[in-house]
Amino acid sequence: METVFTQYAWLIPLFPLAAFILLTSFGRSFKGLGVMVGSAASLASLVLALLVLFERMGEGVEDYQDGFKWLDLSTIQLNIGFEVTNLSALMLVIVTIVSLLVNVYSAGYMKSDERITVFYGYIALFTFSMLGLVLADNMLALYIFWELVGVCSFLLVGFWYQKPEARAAAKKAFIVTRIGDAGLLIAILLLFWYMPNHALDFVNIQNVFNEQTGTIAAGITTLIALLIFVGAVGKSGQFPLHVWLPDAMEGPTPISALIHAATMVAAGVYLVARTFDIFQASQAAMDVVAYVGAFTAIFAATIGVAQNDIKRILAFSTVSQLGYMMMALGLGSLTGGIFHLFTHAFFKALLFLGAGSVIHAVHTQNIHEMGGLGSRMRITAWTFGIGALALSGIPPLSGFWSKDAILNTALHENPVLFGVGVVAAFFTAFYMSRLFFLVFAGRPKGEKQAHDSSWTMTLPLIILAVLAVVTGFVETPWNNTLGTWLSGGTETTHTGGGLVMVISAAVGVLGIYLGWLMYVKGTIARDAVSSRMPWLLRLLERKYYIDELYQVVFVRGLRGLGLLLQAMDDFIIDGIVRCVGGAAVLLGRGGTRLQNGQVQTYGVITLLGLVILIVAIAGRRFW
Amino acid sequence: MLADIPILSLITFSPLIGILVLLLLPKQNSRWLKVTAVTATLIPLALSLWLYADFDGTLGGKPYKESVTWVNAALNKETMPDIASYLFKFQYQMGIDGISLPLLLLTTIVAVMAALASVHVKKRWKAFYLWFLLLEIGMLGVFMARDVFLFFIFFELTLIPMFFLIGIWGFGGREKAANRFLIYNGIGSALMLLAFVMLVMTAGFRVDQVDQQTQHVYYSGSYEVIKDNLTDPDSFVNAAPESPLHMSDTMRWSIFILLLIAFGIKLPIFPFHTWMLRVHAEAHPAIVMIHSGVLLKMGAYGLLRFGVFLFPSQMRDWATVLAILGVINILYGAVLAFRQKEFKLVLAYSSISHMGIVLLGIASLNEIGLQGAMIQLVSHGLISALLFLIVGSLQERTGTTELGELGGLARSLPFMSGILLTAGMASLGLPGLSGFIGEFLSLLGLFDSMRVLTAVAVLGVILTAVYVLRSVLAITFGPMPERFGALRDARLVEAVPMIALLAFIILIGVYPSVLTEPMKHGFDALLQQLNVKVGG
Amino acid sequence: MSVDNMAQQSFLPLTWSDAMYLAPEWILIAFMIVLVVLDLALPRRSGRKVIGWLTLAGLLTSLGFVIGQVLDMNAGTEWPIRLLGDSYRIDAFGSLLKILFLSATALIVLMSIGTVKREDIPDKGEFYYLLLPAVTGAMMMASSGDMITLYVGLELLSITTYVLVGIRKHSVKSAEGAFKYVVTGGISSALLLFGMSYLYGLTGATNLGAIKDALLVQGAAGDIQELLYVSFFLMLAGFGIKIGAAPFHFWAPDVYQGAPTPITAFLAIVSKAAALAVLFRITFNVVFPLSNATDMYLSQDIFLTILVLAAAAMIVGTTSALRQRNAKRLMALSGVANAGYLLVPIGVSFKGLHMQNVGEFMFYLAAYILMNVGAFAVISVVSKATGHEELKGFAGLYYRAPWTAAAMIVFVLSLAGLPVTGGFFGKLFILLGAAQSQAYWIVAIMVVSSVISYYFYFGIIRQMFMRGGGDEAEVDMPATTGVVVWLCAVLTVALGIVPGPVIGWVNEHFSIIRDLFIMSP
Amino acid sequence: MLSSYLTLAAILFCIGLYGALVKRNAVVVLLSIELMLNAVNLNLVAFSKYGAVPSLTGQMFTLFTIAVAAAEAAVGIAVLIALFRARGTVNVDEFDEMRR
Repeated sequence: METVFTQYAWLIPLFPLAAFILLTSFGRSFKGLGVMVGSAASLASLVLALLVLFERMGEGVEDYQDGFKWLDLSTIQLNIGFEVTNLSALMLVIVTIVSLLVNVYSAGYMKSDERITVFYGYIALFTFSMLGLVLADNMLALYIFWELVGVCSFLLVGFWYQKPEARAAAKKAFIVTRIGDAGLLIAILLLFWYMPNHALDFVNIQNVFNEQTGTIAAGITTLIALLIFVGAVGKSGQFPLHVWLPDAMEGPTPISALIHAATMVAAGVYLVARTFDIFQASQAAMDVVAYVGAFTAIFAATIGVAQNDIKRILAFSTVSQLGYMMMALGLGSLTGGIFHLFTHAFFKALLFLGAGSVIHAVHTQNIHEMGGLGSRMRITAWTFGIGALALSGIPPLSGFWSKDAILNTALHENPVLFGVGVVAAFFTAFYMSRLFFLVFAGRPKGEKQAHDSSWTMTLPLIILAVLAVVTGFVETPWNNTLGTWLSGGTETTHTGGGLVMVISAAVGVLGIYLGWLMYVKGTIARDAVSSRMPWLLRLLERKYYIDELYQVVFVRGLRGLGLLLQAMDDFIIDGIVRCVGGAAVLLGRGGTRLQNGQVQTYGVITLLGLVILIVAIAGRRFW
Repeated sequence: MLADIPILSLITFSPLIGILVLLLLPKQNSRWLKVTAVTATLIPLALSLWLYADFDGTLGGKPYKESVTWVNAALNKETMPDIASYLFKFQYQMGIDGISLPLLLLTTIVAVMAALASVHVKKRWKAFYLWFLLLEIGMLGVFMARDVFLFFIFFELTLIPMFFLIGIWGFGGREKAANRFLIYNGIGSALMLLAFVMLVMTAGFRVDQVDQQTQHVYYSGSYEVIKDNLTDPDSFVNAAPESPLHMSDTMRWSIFILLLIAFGIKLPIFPFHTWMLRVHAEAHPAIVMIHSGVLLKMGAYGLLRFGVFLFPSQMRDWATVLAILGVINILYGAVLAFRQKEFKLVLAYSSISHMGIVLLGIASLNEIGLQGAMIQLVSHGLISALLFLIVGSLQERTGTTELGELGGLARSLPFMSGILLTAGMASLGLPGLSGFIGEFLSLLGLFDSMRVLTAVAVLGVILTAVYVLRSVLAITFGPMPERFGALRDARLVEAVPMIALLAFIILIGVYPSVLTEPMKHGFDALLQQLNVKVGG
Repeated sequence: MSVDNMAQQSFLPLTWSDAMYLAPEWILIAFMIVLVVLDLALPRRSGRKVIGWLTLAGLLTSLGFVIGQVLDMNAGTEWPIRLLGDSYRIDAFGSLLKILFLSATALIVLMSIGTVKREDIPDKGEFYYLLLPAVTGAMMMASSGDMITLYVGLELLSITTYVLVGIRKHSVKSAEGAFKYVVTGGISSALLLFGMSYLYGLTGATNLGAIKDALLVQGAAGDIQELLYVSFFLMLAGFGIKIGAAPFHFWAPDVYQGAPTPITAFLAIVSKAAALAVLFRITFNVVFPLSNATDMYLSQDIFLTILVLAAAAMIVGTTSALRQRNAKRLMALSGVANAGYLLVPIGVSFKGLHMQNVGEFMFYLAAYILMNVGAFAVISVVSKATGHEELKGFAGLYYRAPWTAAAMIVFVLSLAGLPVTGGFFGKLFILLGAAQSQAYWIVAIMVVSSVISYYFYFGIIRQMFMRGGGDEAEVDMPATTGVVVWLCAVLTVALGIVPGPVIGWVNEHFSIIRDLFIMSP
Repeated sequence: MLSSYLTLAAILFCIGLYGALVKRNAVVVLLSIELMLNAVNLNLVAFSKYGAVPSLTGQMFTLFTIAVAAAEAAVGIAVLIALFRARGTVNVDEFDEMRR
């Protein structure tokens, strides 16, 4: 089949880039430019991405790769190029859809902000970087965009720069992901020196690791895989580098939806999927991925139960769901991971945008200060509900199918992790119902008259809600479209049959029911657990004290080291310098002291000098 | 056609035009003095860009070589009747190659920007610009001199103007800073001179057979002669140990270590770094642009030119030492930068940290690493020039560079804050900006031979992010003190150099081939000698 | 050699034609006599500037003759002229030095014409014409091939300078300086002579060539070695005092401070250089040939001692100057360090292919003269404006006299050995020579002491450019002094940019065998 | 014979040196220097007569030394007189106006 649009896939990221350049150059002069330009660019990208996707859906489509020499040294070359595979085509669509919707949504949400063009500029830059990341045909190019999305995330988290919390959160987001990036960088260095011909492109990586020819030793393979995973851990907020993601909620809510829910944080998952062959070559690495993912899933879900900030709950939910995806990948199910990524992108974006709509209306993020909004903000409530149900894994919404795919794999591969997944699913459903009921049910609080926002904000909600409902059907027990398409038909999900579906749906319903009992019906007291085990609530509220631990170990540690080195700099190194200088001065002062104005002293010194010379030089010959 | 004119000398001495014009101008007329000075720095920039356009990487710098005998001091004419001449020969020799060219461009660019940044100079403009242009001559000469003593002369020629520029136009502790600068660099250049003298008197020996009977026997300061002698296995100095002209390993090592220390002070390498802190903090920001942007690079350039190229085997033996020093530089600089309360000191320690990366690139001794080191040099030159340009403008407005007193300036100075943030991002090695390329290639190169050290160095990448963000965000983000509300954002004369520098940073970051193309074959001969297989 | 031979040699008559070769010296003496008479004849009240100009004329005439001789040397075959049985030699070594002495003295006289005032120096006439016998003494030293001539020249120089140092009769400092100089000078003469007397006793000769021959004959005997050591060390101490090398330099700061500034310059340049020249002759004629004798460490040890003295002078001179606040004392200590540099070409001896010593020595001496005269000229002007000689008198000189300050930068850079000045190349040539002789340790000490010296040399620059605010006294630069300052500055820079012609000229006219070694007749 | 002359001269030289370096009276200091010069003369004359290579040159040298020493002493005394006028003392250890 002719690949017309695929050849021009490189244009997709360029629209937002052009928008970014336009907005940074002229944005200050034209206030209204941001919305128009940003949305138009995203739309253009979306259209092209969709065309590419449709093209990919045809039969027997080859992966398409093209690029140019970026850095040409006489011995080696580094290239930058793009590659369109089914996976990247899918990601392109996800990114452009969410980006477009967030662009539209922000027109309402950020209307009153005077730096709205800057905001749109940043979003455009982010979209460009994210699309670049998706399209990158080799590790280096991917790393470049990987860093760029990190920076955009940093900029947008710190968008309200005057708030000290925003500043701290932005800093934290950047630095923590940077730790992961360091791992990724080392992985790239390793790959460069171990790959034949220093090839860094995914095609070659795939070939080398697939063939199992032992070109690269097993230990090194594991090391490379783990280091790549370290990068993914940082970006996707997996334990123990998850700490930045909840704080990143200091950014404007549309950003949380775009970057910290749908796209960028999923980049880690995408990275693992993209280099899946390396992981598959090393069982140890796969295990690590699976266990870290599973642990993160349940770990974050439990924290989510005890949070009171609407966005933070969603953030921990994101962490938890990303853990799910990682677990799926670790268990060898590429389709499961990507499928969940796909569905999650829409329903989580929906939830965030819904939350944004709520925050926009009530000007608070504390769920205990909300309540009864369901009647006043119908669209928001309905769409949010759909999102929450999807997240909770209630059939037939998309989240159910993707979670089911993962749990199926888990049951097959590792029953322990299956258990973990089920428990996490229960907690997920519970905290979502807690959130939903506290916000939308019950009596209204606060005097403000909350109501739905303008169409720019509600339209994206509706579209996303639709997507959250329908996207799950691309991969169901009866329909393996996605799996076949993604993995070339080698992989099947939903092998577990009805049992898993039942368990999965049951824990979801159970979780919601429990939430309903506690927060609507009141049959179970809200403090039923916390009154008995206050330490537990506290532990969860403080997120297992991980932040505090890091504060003590790393921040204080660095400060202490700094103090030590500063002392060394000031006293030892500079001290030695001063000593040397002092010695010269002292020597001079000695000479000056002899200069006492007495000519006879000078004579005596002359004589002494003569004697010393004679003794030292002639003396050694005679005595 | 460029090869027909003495383009290298023209570039080097073109600031003299400015000096002459400045001398004729009255000293109160600050406006015209400034215009003249900036124009004068544009001439070498234009010429060097022309040279860049004309430069062919495969030829190296051969077409542009200039050579005139400067001093021909006859040695004893009596004792050697058969020999036509027995000389100490010392040449005005200029040359350029892939290693000099990027630094030459860096110098001319930074000089223009610094000249523009000097609008904040408040007194004695005439003298300021005179010294400034003299300094530029010195810097340009350093990168093109191809005779060890000519190199030394240009090297010293940067020292004297710098002393004045720091000592007269700096801040409170300027005299002390100038003194420190002088003494440290003086020691550095003294050791360098010592090494050069030893080098010339051992490896500079050359016999030119004129005809059957007569020979020209001379000691030469020419870089080429010395390099040929040292690296050609058939040369005198590599003859059997019994030969009187044999150069012992002890001698080679002594010279090598002397050079390492001499350039290590300039670079600066870890224990020799304290002098530059005060210079960074006390000198006028426009001068620090030059200092941090170009002068530090002379150390690395010297290390490459004389350390690596002349003593490849010593270098290979000590590559690990150098890499360890580099890692120490990176981490030490980063940790201390994290601690500083004064932005200029943060940048000073950050320079130490970034120069560590250069050392890593050099220590890798393969093409990737060496290119990385070169790019890192240029990149750090541009970035630190940009950062100090902003520092100058900030200090002009706020009167302080203490991190604790600043904050939230993104509100009143959005443009400058944006540039500062971008510069910070470049400094911490964000892809798409020049810092990343240098860092990445250096690490990539070193990784081949020293895995663990490189991994440790990567830690520095994290720490860099920590201290850069800490300081940059402390200035631009957060609540803004009341008194900074009415500050005016960058004027045109400030904005132009900022944008220009940023443009270069982005250009190199996006398309590094602009730098690597001319450098491409610069390391070929060296690599052949080192017998390092890259790409195997 | 028998007594009779010696007697015969001693009575060689000085013919007319021989005497013609002494024209430079005659001219100086004639001028002096005329000027003494003129000074007496002139009315008391009238200024003595005319004597200054005439002194200058005498020096320049003499200089012209010397240059004529040097230019003649490569053409004629009769050179070197060996008068009175080699006790007085007209050769390139001596004549090149004479050129330097005469030019230096001429510059000093020119600089004095503007600055010397009657209130300060009552006997201005004496001041000028006493310089003539002093420089004649220096010339005799440079030309002497015999210990007697050498001694007479030395004393002629010394005794006149004793007077010149003390010429500010009413100044306690001047008199005290003169007294200290007399005592130290006397001790120095005594040590020198005592050493010479042993050398004479061991060889029976006072002519350097004859001494060498005698020592070469007896060299193997070895039993005279101890006495030879004593003799040479005493002589080294004697010369060491005159040169101002550490640890024999302590008189220098006091005497320099007491003397009128032009005389300080004269002491720092001509006195020092003349003593170095003599040391050069003696070591290379008497000590160097012994290096071939087996079982004789003497030669090696003496050269080593000279290098040790040089090193000590560099280190002590530079470190002592670090805290010095008086300009002239600072220059004295700088002179000590420079004496060290100038001793290096002597101390490294001829070794292997290195025989460039004289060229190095002459070049650095030329540079040293220019920078020192220039610096002293500026100091004299500045100290007259401020009324004291402290370094802080230089404060804000940039505001008061920018061009003078600019010239001073040149001198300071040259003194510190930084390019592009004569001082840089001078030091570089010496360094190269030392390195060629593989005396790397002295190279190291040289460069390190140079760096230490930056501190105090640049201290002057700090005062001139970074201190003061323009409320200091006006600086009045007399035309003649200005000419000297600018001549020195321009020539210093010229030496730094094109050192080739100078060192080439020296090499062209100087031949070691012809001009340095005194061969047996 | 020679050695006794030499010994005498050496002793004389040392006495002179001692006097020059230790005596407070400036006149004595100048005299001591003369003593040292006379030791030299003694040496020269002794060598001239009894030396390994006897020659007249030594005696000639002595004549020069004597003459020059006289001149030196004269100048020395003159300087001392000037100094005495200014300071009113001939104590060497008080002549320390200039130091350090």
